[in-house]
Amino acid sequence: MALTDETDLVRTEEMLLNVGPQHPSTHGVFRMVVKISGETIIEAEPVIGYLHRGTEKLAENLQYSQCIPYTDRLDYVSAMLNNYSLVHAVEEAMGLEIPDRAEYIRVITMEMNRLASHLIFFGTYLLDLGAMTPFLYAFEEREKIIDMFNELCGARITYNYMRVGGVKFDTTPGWLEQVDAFVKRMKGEMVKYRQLVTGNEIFLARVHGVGAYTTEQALGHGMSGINLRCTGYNWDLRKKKPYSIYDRFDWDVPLGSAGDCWDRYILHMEEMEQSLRIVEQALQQIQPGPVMAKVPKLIRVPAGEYYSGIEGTRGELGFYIVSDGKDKPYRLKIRRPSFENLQILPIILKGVPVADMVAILGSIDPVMGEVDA
Amino acid sequence: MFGFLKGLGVTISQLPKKKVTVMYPEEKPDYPERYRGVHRFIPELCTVCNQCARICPTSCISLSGSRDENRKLRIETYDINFDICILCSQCTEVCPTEAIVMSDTFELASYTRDDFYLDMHWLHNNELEYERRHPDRAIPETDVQKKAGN
Amino acid sequence: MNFVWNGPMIAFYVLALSVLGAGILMLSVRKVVYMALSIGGVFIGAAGIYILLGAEFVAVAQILIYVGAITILMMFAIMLTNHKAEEEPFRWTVRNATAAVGSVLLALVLLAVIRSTTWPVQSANLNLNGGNSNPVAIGLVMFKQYAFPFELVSLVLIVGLVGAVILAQERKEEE
Amino acid sequence: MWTWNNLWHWAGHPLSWPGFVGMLVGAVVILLLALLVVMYSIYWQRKFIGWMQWRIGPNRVGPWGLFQTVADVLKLLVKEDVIPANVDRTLFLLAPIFAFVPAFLVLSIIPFSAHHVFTANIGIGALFYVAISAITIHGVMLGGWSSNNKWALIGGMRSAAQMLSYEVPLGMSIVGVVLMAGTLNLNGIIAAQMHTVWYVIPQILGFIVFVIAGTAEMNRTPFDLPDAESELVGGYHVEYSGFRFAFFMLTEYVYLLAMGGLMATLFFGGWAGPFLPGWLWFAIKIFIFFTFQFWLQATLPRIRQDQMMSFSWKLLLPLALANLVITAVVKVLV
Repeated sequence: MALTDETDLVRTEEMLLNVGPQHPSTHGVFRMVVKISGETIIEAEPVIGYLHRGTEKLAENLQYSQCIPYTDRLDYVSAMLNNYSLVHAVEEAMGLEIPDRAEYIRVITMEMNRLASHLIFFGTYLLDLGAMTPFLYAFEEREKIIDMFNELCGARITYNYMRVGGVKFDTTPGWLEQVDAFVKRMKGEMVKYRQLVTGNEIFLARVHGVGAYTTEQALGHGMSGINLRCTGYNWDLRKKKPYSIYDRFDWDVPLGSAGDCWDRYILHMEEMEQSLRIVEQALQQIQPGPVMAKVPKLIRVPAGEYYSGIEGTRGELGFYIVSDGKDKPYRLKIRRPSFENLQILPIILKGVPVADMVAILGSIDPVMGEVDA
Repeated sequence: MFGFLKGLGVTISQLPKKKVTVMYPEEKPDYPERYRGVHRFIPELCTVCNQCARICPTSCISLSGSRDENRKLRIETYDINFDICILCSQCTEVCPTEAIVMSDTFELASYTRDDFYLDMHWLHNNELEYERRHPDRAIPETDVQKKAGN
Repeated sequence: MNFVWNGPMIAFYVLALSVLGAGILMLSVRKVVYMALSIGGVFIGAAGIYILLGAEFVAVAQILIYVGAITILMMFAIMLTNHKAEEEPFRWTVRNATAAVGSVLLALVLLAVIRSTTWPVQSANLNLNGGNSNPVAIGLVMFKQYAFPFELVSLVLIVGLVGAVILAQERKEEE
Repeated sequence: MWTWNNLWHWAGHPLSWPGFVGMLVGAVVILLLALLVVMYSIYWQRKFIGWMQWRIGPNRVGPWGLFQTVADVLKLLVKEDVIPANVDRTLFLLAPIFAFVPAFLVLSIIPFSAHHVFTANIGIGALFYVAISAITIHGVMLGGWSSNNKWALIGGMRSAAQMLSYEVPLGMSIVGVVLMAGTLNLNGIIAAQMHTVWYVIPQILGFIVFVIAGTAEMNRTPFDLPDAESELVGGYHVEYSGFRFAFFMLTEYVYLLAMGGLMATLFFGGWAGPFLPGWLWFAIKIFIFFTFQFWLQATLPRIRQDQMMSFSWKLLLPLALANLVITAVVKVLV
């Protein structure tokens, strides 16, 4: 970066700065030990593990259905997708046939949850950059999604809604109409967000060319989701390895090119619009029917090893099940996208000012519950 | 060049918009029927089948019962260690008689951990409170009798 | 010497004492930041004396440049660079003793010169500014009477500035 | 010669005891007024930003939350004065005072109204503001340094760099007005505007530079880098609590008042205006300035520190200089 050359003129004392674990912009209990010279970071070392709860180990002593509430607490801003990823892995392993309506409800809730998660990204990212109003606007819309989820499954954050073979409840009367009204309203809100933030010169100056990395770097660090697509690499599991009923909808995968904070930001915004498109089509196609398949009371996965990954809000969210044929997994490995995405931090944080550190970390959008599992 | 002016326009145009604040302690949010708040418990319905205790992922439920003069199982103690309960509602899902159900009590804060040991008495009181708040959602007395009789 | 106890006189002694006090403080404190701060005090006191002398423009310029910029820059340098924050405790060495004797001698000579000079006695209603307000008078003097020296000084400053940049640049290349 | 002097009953007369008492009372009145304005400007800030964010803002203490800030101030005053163990004690205690005394000092030259207000009618008013406000940097910087906290140090350094570099365009933009009015005296500038239009029209370029540089000088959004909550967790005052923290906050908002006053004086004809009394006009102008600042605060993200520096030196300063040259040329030609 240009900044390093300028600051080379003055020899300043190097300083070890401890960012976090209780820092407003580390998005949870994340800690970074950065060595700074003036305001330029010369070395950054992420420290994780403050939110470790041993989910994978706990799962070894739990039945598959008991694992579901624990997945809520991984990526706590998009719990629906976590729920789905686990039940999807189990269903794949058992070879279950899922009723159509259940799949539609799953897709609607997952995409709505993705929307809610991206709204949090939008709000908190702008908060990191110093603008506070978008945060409140975004949270108000998210509140509406959460209220709908509350009506559907009885919780606002930890839904525990998906079940092996379907979903826990059918929709309440009028719920689908609520979603429809929300989708219409949200399209107007998106226009407002663009006016409020996307054209702002200060915002553009803060994100353009900041924290850029190449496709090779991203792949080398196992990044996925928006953090990979922002480099221009077309990789969306919903298209590449279609699961559920995503092949029935018409939508696009937005791609970036530069791999900087701007691309990541704009991809989040565009993905929100794509999610709205998917929900809209799902609402048109959904038919009445059962929401639960015929599933044995005690779920047993046949012995063997199974992996199934879905496109989570932050990247490839996968559950790897090693089963010995009992009702509990022998080993459950969770591929948490935030964990992989964070690995690139020491590289892209080198040579950036402290202010950009916050912008870069925010744009990678990690959720600590998922990183530490 | 002047994109930030558009942003200024957006914020100022929101001035007359209806405010979304809920005046919380005076005005409580209306939670839907499926809402998973603190449990409520109907002792007459419980058959002491222990399914809830077994399904609970955090093992926070403990209960005991004994047979009465009709050789029917009657619940004696029913405790929820609310410290570790994650409100997943698996217990209500497996309960065959719907003796343990969720309420819309959501104010969980307390000064001591002891307050989080919810015994049968507390849980039953919560049920009575819930019925008082939502008369329409209460189970009719006849239904309770019928289910308890089975 | 006769003392007149009017407002300006009291103000003068208060200011002069605070200037001296700040100066002594600067020499006696051991922490470099405190020294920089005391020198700021000296500058403010000097500005006060300028005001007493009716040179308010100079006073404000003094605060703006010396207190607002120079002292800050000094503190910047102190706070941001690698240095020892405190001086060694004072010890009498030959060098220090020589310096002390020299300073006392200098002070004596200065005092003698000041006492022996006959200062022009100012009449009370002498109009120095020619009826203009302070900044106007300064402007007139600077841009009419002394326009050429003024430009020359600014040229010298520019040369100094460019020289400083070049010096800093060269050092970087050596490394 | 300028005759507003006659209005200030002690100006031009030798210092007498009644005059001295009058000065003292005037100072206290201005101080209390400033405190009141600060309190209610914070209240208005919270309400106004709240409304723009679909919230209702303070509403618990007093009717419509009117006493919220009063309660906040009381809380800060009675709070324990925590002095962390490893701070540079002397400077830590002094820094808030360094920051806050100049803030009140500059109020002395703001002509709040045509009559009855204790304003020092000094000949170099505009320059006085710029010079005295520079002293505040010491307080902020020393506060950050003496806290012995790395975040505070970065905040203090940022603040010093920022205020230092925005002082130059601020001063330059004022010079344009001074050129037009032909005097540095703030009362004289108001009087000069009464004969012509408000200087915001001929000096529009200078006005823009003034508002931007003034916003930066006050460390307000989008130039709130020194106390950037999301980066520096509060910046230079991160270790302060209780009434020393209140001093820093007070400084910030008194400068808001002073800057508003200066802007109204230089560009909007000060207390001059039809129908309404002078002090009311002045209050209205300052209120609009406040609201504008809060509006910016609600909308804009924060600029980065290297962009902030280059913005000042590479854009604002040339603009201010261009404005100066244009003004001078026009003044000579017309």
